[in-house]
Amino acid sequence: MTRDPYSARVRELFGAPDHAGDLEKPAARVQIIEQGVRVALAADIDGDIIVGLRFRAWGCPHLLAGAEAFCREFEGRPVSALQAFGAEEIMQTLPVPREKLGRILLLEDAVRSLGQRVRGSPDAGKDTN
Amino acid sequence: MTRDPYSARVRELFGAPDHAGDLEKPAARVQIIEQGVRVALAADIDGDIIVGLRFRAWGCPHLLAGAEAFCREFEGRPVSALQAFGAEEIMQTLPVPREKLGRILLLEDAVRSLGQRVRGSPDAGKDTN
Amino acid sequence: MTKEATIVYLDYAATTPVDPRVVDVMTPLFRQDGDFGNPSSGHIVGRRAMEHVERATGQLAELLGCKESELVWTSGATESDNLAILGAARYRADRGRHLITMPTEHKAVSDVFQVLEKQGFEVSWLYPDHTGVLDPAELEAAIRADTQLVSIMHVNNETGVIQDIEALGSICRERDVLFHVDAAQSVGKLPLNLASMPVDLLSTTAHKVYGPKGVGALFVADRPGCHVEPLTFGGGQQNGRRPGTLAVPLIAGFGEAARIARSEMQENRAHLQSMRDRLWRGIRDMDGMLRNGSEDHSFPGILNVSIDDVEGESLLLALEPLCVATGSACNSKSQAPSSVLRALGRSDLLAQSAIRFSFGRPTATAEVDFAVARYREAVGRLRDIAPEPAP
Amino acid sequence: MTKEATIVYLDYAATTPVDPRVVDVMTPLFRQDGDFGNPSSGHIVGRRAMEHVERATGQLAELLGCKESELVWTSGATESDNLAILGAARYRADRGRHLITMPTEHKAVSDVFQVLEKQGFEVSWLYPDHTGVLDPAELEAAIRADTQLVSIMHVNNETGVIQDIEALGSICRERDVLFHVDAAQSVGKLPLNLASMPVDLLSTTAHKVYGPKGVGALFVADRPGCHVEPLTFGGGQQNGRRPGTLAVPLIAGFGEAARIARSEMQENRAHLQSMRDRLWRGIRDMDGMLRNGSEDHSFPGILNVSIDDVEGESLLLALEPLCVATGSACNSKSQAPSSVLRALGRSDLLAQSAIRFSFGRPTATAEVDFAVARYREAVGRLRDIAPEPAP
Ligand SMILES: Cc1ncc(COP(=O)(O)O)c(C=O)c1O
Ligand SMILES: Cc1ncc(COP(=O)(O)O)c(C=O)c1O
Repeated sequence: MTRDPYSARVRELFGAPDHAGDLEKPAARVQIIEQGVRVALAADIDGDIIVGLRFRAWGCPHLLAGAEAFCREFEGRPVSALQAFGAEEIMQTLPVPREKLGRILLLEDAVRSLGQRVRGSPDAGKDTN
Repeated sequence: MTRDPYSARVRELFGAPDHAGDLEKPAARVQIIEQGVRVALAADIDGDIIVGLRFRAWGCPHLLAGAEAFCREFEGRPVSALQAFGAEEIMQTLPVPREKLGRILLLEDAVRSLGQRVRGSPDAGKDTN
Repeated sequence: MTKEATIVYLDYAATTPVDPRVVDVMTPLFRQDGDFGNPSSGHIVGRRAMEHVERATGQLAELLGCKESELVWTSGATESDNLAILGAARYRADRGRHLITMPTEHKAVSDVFQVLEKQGFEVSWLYPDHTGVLDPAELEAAIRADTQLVSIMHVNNETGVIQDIEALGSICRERDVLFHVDAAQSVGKLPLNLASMPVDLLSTTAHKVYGPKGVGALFVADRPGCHVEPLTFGGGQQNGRRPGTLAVPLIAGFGEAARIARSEMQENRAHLQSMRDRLWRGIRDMDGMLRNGSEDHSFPGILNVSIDDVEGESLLLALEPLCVATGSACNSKSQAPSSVLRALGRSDLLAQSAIRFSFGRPTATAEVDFAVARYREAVGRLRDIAPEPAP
Repeated sequence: MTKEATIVYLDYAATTPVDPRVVDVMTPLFRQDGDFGNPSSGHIVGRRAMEHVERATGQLAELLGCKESELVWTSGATESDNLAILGAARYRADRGRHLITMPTEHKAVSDVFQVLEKQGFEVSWLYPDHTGVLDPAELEAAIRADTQLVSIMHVNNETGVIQDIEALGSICRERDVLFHVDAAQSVGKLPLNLASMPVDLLSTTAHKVYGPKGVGALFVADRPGCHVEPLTFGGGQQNGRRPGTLAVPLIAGFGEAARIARSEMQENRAHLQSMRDRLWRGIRDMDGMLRNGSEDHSFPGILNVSIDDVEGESLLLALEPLCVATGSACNSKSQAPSSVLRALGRSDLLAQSAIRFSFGRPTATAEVDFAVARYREAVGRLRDIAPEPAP
């Protein structure tokens, strides 16, 4: 019943964004901007494994926490796992209030786009703006 | 600024109505009834002097206090003084709120009527009801 | 002996002192080192304040047997009554403009209907029988196709008469008419379970049940068609139903008062009943004594009596330092005879001599005995002073 | 170290803790052995309660420089604003239906005007200049023959900007238009002398000036044509202008808060000013820093700043455990950019990054220094995390 809009998990992720920052020479990098909100992701790859993830973000606490959560979870997993990333899971596990779905979908876009980049897919459309 | 509707004087008169009651053989007696309110006065005379006064009353505290005030004040005074009795003085000295003027006028009527009775005036009209 | 020591207060229907446990809940919420925040603030101090509001909402909902979302915090029963009646009448005005109430309602209800009458609504005023009780058949007969709202109080504040809310409400529900109940005198004193009762709107206030003055609530049933237009507009608090910074300490106090009332209801009722019965036994034999209102359908915390040939205002003064009421608690300044007692068929004179004794948790046997003695003495003294009545 | 020890509260414009001296006045009035009575009761317990109300009325009248009979007790500024605006507009509706206000008003004012617009009134919304100040010439130009009411606040709750009440009111008075002032943020903080000011209606509330939540007042000038229709109806309290049992402890508390505010106003103002200036000195050099609202016409208890390229919601969270506000105190739940800052010409982004610091009597230098450090750090951290902006 508490009115705190931030769960303990969101507070923890927001308060310790260990994966905020850059990689020296990322295998792939994407940046998405929509309605002022900005997300950038970068990945290091070793073979088929994601060995490093970093994010940068400008937006509400849920977006920043979501990006940090993504980085923590996907380091050490295979590149193919990126395709499975879904906004819905973030919405539920942080959790994120429904009215912020749009911002988490932006993160989803960025992750998908990163996945395509990592595999050198030529149709990574949204990566340059 | 206090909202107590009764002054200390009204409270004292109401609380110690020493003159409430009857005289054994009064020289004069009047009773007035109007809209349910009732006042009766009785007087003993010695020559030209009022030697005893008693009242009976049914009505609000200001009426009872006014009747007691009248009796206290006029015992020992000459009969002629009765003609000088006026509601206005009672209204101001107790004091009595304006909206109760009607009841004090009833007392005035009774006193005037008593005065006429004491002097045996034949035109004491209001004495029998 | 100090002045205070002699005062005997038997006017708990007018207002109650705040229970010490309620004061203990409220006091820290005022202070800088307590949860003094504005519940609208998003930060930690605001959120902590909101938690007190939420706890209190739960406590009141439990007492009333309703959902938390069905409660709107107000400043008292007067505001709740106004919000319910003006709000529902205006909301449903385009469906119909006929309303029903009784002349024995509190002025916070009857004055509102009088205002609505001037604004083009038509009001049917139903009279009770001589015991103060409304026959449900009267209500049934009065409802028309264009009737939108019926407002009938639970416990009458002057006489303690209890209306059959269950029966009256069922009639309203069958005919799709909203039913409002002013329960200022009954909440926390008589059991209520709004989840299973045919009531749409119910008004209450804290200061009649050992909570603070300045806070009340309105129950608005979560049913289609049951809605009230707000009286005031602003910062969006309470979903706009009643804006303004939530008065956290008062709301928390009302919550605690509700909790206490619920857990001690049965013993409190038994206590009130024994106090009232003791008083009635002490004076019922007096010449010209009349009890106002039904004995069978009455709340045990109130006893209202009239007596022949005694003037009311003088009686009240002669009773001091016994503190009791004539007429309604809320308009005892006025000298006009009580419209409630007039509706029961009492003459002006008898209505004017009426004294309402009302009892509370702190009422002691010795206080009741004092009241009996004082009442007998005062009546005797005033009768002694009075002249013979006209033949 | 407890959790509490680290909280720094700089949100006194949202609400204040109750002054301990005020708590001391209120507490006995709850209790059975204190003056807990209903001021409507004629007996001694009721009369004693009424004496507290009368004392408080005197205290507030002295603070405002008005007559006691010109004050109506309410539940807070939201109710006072509604009573003033709805009440005056309805009372004078047959003379004309044109009203004037500003989009920078508190929602307890602006929402009411929006409701009136839907009810057939015409409202002119006057915009301030980019510092938030209204040019009296704008008001002069907007008044028409059918204008009945102008409502302009004294101190803005978001920016602290002070309007020239004297000048604006004079224009209204010349044209026989009622002038309402929402003074929720200024009463007890800036001097007011209503006897000599051209103000007809003035709203205030206790909880912004170290009094309790749940009580406010409306000043209604004793002048011909200045009258408000009541919002609620009932037991006749306050001459029917605002019925309901008077909340004696709250009213007495507001009275005491008024007394304290009056006697300590000058030193409090100096303290607020020094706290605000210290904070501003600590952050003014930051990249992209903007102060919202006039520096010359501003209440010293509020500092509102925006900063380039920082997201407001994240900033607020990063500032914890510093308790400050974004947007208005009363709708900080909402994510929409402040309409007050939009009216000053700020972009959505800048408006959204706005932080309102507000100071109080208890504010200490160390708290301000903490706020400076925390703000700089939070902004720095969020900027570090952000990607390069789009080219
Ligand atoms: C039946 C009833 N309704 C309404 C009210 C008004 O309540 P409040 O004083 O909380 O406005 C009262 C008490 O005065 C009451 O007894
Ligand atoms: C300028 C202004 N007006 C009105 C209000 C509403 O006051 P209250 O919370 O007493 O209803 C506030 C505070 O929230 C305010 O700052």
